[in-house]
Amino acid sequence: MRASASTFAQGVDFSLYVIVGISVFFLIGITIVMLYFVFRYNKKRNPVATNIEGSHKLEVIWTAIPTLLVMVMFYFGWMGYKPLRKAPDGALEVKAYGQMWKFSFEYPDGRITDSLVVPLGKPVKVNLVSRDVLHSFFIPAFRMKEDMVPGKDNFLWFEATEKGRFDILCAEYCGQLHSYMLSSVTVVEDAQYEQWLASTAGTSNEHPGLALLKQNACLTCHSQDGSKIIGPSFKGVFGKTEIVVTDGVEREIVIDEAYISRSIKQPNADVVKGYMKGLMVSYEAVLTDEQIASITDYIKTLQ
Amino acid sequence: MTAVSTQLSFFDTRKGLFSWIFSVDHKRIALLYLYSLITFFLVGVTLGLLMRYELLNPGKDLVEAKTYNQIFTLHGVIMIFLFIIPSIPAVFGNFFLPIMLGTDDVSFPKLNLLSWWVYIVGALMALSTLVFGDGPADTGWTFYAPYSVKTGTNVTMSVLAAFVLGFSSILTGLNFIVTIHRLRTPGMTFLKMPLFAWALYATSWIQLLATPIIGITLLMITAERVLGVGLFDPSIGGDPILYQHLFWIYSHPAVYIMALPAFGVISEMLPTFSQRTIFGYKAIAFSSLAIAFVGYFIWGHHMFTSGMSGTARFIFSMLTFLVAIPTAIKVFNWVATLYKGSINVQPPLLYTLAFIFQFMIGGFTGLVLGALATDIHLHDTYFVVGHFHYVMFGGTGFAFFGALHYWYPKIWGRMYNITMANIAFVIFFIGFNMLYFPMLIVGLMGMPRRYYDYLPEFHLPNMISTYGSWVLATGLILMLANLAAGFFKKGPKVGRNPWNGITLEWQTLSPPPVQNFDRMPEIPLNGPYDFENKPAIKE
Amino acid sequence: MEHLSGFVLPNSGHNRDDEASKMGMWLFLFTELLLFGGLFIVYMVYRMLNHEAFLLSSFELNVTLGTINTVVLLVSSMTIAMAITAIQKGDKKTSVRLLLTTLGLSLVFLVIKYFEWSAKIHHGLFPGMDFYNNLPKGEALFFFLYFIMTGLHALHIIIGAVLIGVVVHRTRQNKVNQEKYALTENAGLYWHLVDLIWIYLFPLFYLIH
Amino acid sequence: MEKHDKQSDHAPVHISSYRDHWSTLVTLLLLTVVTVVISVFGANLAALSVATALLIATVKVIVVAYYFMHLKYDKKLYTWLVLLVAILFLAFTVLTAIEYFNR
Ligand code: HEA
Ligand code: HEA
Ligand code: HEC
Ligand code: CUA
Ligand SMILES: [Cu+2]
Repeated sequence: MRASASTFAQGVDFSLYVIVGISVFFLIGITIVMLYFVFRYNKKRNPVATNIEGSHKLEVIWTAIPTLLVMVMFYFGWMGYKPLRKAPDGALEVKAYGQMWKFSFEYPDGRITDSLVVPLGKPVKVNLVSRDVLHSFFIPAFRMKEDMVPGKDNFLWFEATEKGRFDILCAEYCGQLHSYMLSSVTVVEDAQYEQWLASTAGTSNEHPGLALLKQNACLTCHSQDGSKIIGPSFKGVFGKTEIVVTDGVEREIVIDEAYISRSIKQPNADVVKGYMKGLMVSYEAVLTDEQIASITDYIKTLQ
Repeated sequence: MTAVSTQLSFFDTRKGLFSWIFSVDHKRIALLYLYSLITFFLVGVTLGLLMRYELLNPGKDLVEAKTYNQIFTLHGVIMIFLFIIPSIPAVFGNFFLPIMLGTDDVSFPKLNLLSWWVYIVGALMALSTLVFGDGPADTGWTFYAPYSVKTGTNVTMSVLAAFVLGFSSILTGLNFIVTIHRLRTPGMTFLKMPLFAWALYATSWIQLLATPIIGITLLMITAERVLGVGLFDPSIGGDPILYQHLFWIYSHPAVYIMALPAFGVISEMLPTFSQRTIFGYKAIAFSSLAIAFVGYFIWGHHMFTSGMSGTARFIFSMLTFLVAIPTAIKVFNWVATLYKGSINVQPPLLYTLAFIFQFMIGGFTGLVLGALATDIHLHDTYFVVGHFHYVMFGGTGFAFFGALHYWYPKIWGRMYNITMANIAFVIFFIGFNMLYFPMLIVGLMGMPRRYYDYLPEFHLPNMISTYGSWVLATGLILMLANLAAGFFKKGPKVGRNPWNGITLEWQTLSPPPVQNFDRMPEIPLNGPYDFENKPAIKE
Repeated sequence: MEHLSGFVLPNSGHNRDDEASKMGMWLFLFTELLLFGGLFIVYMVYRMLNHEAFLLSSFELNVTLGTINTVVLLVSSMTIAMAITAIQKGDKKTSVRLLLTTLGLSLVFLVIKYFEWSAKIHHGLFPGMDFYNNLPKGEALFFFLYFIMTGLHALHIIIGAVLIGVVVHRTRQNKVNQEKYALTENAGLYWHLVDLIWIYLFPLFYLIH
Repeated sequence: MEKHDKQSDHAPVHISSYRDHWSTLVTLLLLTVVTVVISVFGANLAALSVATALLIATVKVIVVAYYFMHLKYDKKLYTWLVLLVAILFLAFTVLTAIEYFNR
């Protein structure tokens, strides 16, 4: 098992040990008894069988004991789980977005990151938002998981107890690159966290359009070097003549600003021939017109 | 007695393909099912081996991500809807239920034939996605909305195939219930029925009362794809979680459609190879009904992380633990049946013992998943994959092969090579555990399922697992080759009762004649497993 | 079938067994009930989540036509029940007449339904139409459910009507008669089921007010 | 070959009279009128209306099943089975409702 690095890990692991403990006891016990019977009452040793119809006493015993034991298991399962659903007031709130196939995080101050940085020993509440299909936000080291459901606000919270970098995995199947939908959470000392908060994001001198493409996970589907991932590559796409399918009818278009803007706002209106409809979701609510212009600007440079 | 040897077996009365595919004889239909099932099973298994090969190392070994996703979906759909749900009822239920009840056919023989045809149509629809449209669905066998509505692959056809297969399942269930109510031989009360019949009775009720719900749910997915708007779409006020509820309202009871017939088979083989009555007949019979009943109310345990309300999580988790109790009763009674028996260790018994062992592992991992705290961590990881292969393959799959070894001489009138069967079993057993046990470990480590590629720390268990799949395949090929011999009329002929069994099928000829019996079947005095008053069986 | 050994099994799946066919029919009805049951669950959940919208949309439906259709179905249920009484008494002529009345009423139901549907479609309320796509949250769901549920119900009416047609034919051929009327009974059971479902559909869609 | 005719393996068949059918229909129509009246004119019963509507519908269904569908005169087995199915469906709805009520 992985490191246990949150306050829940203990409760979860403990209920695991209880259930597995009882289970292994019965598994081994029953198996040994079974094999012993097969050996002891083998027809060589016991040529004549004795008919025993059953025993009420035994039936009662082996109904009662498992009933008791499963209720014990249930109890520990419930106790280990209960704290998971009650986020303490005053927890640091972060919004996590899931979209095909990238997580991104929005901090209270509006900064958007690809991976999570949290302070050690402080409760953090993560509000889960899906932009397209189901995803699941899974941190094995914290024993935490909750689905991201479009149209529904889910959350989870945790308090890290160990410093370090832990994987975040997507645990609900979400399509082609589900297994590459990874991120990480870095747990740091308070002071370091403050420092990180103070540092200004996006100090790099990349094109703002490229920053937007990265931020919005466009690059998980669109390459910049001409290779085909899920969607068409951005390389040389501007000004290209292309065949698109509109309402089931093929037509030829030349890619210009308006078309790119339309592709981003209503990706399913014109579907590039050879690609699947419905994969790309509308970014109308996510990107402003200026941002789209900036993206278009950047795409123009990829010739 | 008239000259018995002049009785033609059901194989020999009529010849030719049409005499089979349009036969209303339950025995022929059972074999039609067997052959078609094995064919689809082999396709599913091949897909399984491909997946394992892909997962041998991190990164790409064989196929692209999208292909991998389509492979596990098709693997799941085939294994669930084409193999394991029909398996024991449609093959051994069809063949032996009427014989065990002392009658000559099911209540609606034509409907029985229809259900096979519907099955074939559904199967062809499912497989047609390999050739037509935009390729097989890549959604997982659960078809969760909204991905199943958005993806460009041929989900519509796969979903409709599952819908059609549901019909076949319903027809079989309906037929069995009526048969059990109407056609028991005089003197065979419900409480003198063999336990296999009881298990099928409970199963049939699940098939009948759960399947329609998935039917309508899958139609809603189809409607959504065809019309472009739908009931599970949040933008018009819908809720994707509702889909999951409806799906699991069927699909959880469905896991007992897979498990109960296997319990029935085990309850037949144990008395035969212990040569004594079953321990706790009533407890075993009624626990089947209890499992079927409670099984309806625990579907929510598949959705503990979906954002369901806390109250619902509490209730569903508690109810989930309740199904363990009737199952526990069964296991204890089975083991007690070995006590003071006169045990004859034969291949079917080996499968029975392996079944009990593996089903326990599967069941106990089920309990781990049923507990809230642990399921939050383990949901949708390889631990779940390990769990369900243990119950479905290690449990029902082994019961299926056990049943095949058990009833084989009755069906074909010949015996396979026992030594060979034992060797194949050992390899099969080792391979199985080598393949699936590492999945439990890697799941605890946190590897999610439906992963085309994985982090390097998961490498070792995955490697062992893949090697295990090759061992398993070897065992399986040996087993099938051994069994195929009888099919090709090799192997020594057997009499009516090679295992010294007591239920009615052992009183008739092997293979049985068309009307099942060549003389009036006699039921034992006190219940179906009353070995002390076993009717004498003359050849 | 030959019985070489000269004995007959007391119970055979090939015997005529009217009780078995009735039982089979009931079991089949259970599956139908749960098929609609799935939709009723969807209805319940969405009504819970979109209470106001469902109320508003229900005013779009025509209570008068709904009520007339309810009465039509109830009467048709009676006529088919009477048809069974008639055949049990050996009165084939009356039985056929009552069956034909039932058939006629089923057509009346379908015609009324047709007008209701076309009015809705005319307003663009069918899923996928422009007007539908711009409906507020919840209302769109209501109409989706309305079309799916009444549509599936209408499909059952059609199947039931065909079945009744078969019974009429068989009765005329004397294959259904005073001794042998399981088919009439089963058609009756099926028809009543169609009625039962409508009994719930009617208040749930038309009478939310 | 002799065939076993199973039609008569239980008590003589009960034949409902035409009059019974008429009275059943009248009951059903009355109940229909009640529902419509409550829902259209009894707006102040608002909160009760779903419950009452479903209650009346259920009464109607029982009447249809009992008389038209002959449950009353058939083997008790059928009544039990119908109840079983009803309970099952009720349990599905109640469990689902619990989930959504407590969201
Ligand atoms: C044959 C099929 C089968 C059977 C019989 C079972 C049996 C059980 N299953 Fe399993 N299950 C599946 C097939 C099956 N399952 C499948 C296919 C999935 C995954 C679906 C998907 O997502 O794709 C799944 C997933 C699944 C989950 C969801 C996991 C997740 O996705 O997060 C859960 C959670 O509760 C669960 C629980 C159980 C339990 C408690 C039982 C119980 O019935 C087990 C009871 C048995 C025992 C307990 C062992 C025997 C008892 C004794 C030896 C006596 C001693 C006992 C005690 C002291 C208690 N199963
Ligand atoms: C009964 C059901 C069943 C059976 C038998 C199997 C058999 C196998 N399964 Fe399973 N599997 C499922 C049901 C089953 N599976 C389901 C439901 C899923 C979930 C899908 C989803 O996520 O949507 C799944 C998912 C699944 C995964 C997870 C995929 C993922 O999440 O990424 C993997 C990974 O390794 C796997 C592997 C295998 C292998 C290697 C085999 C075997 O192939 C092992 C090798 C076995 C043999 C070599 C035996 C060959 C047998 C014969 C030739 C028999 C002849 C037949 C008769 C005599 C009748 N399966
Ligand atoms: C889930 C994968 C995915 C993501 C994420 C995605 N796209 Fe796309 N995109 C596609 C696919 C598939 C197509 C082709 C089908 C179509 O036109 O809808 C496409 C088409 C396009 C086109 C038209 C290209 C052409 O050749 O005509 C543009 C422009 C575009 N996307 C921009 C973006 C931008 C900007 C983002 C991020 C804000 C983005 N996409 C995110 C999958 C994706
Ligand atoms: Cu996102 Cu899987
Ligand atoms: Cu389950």
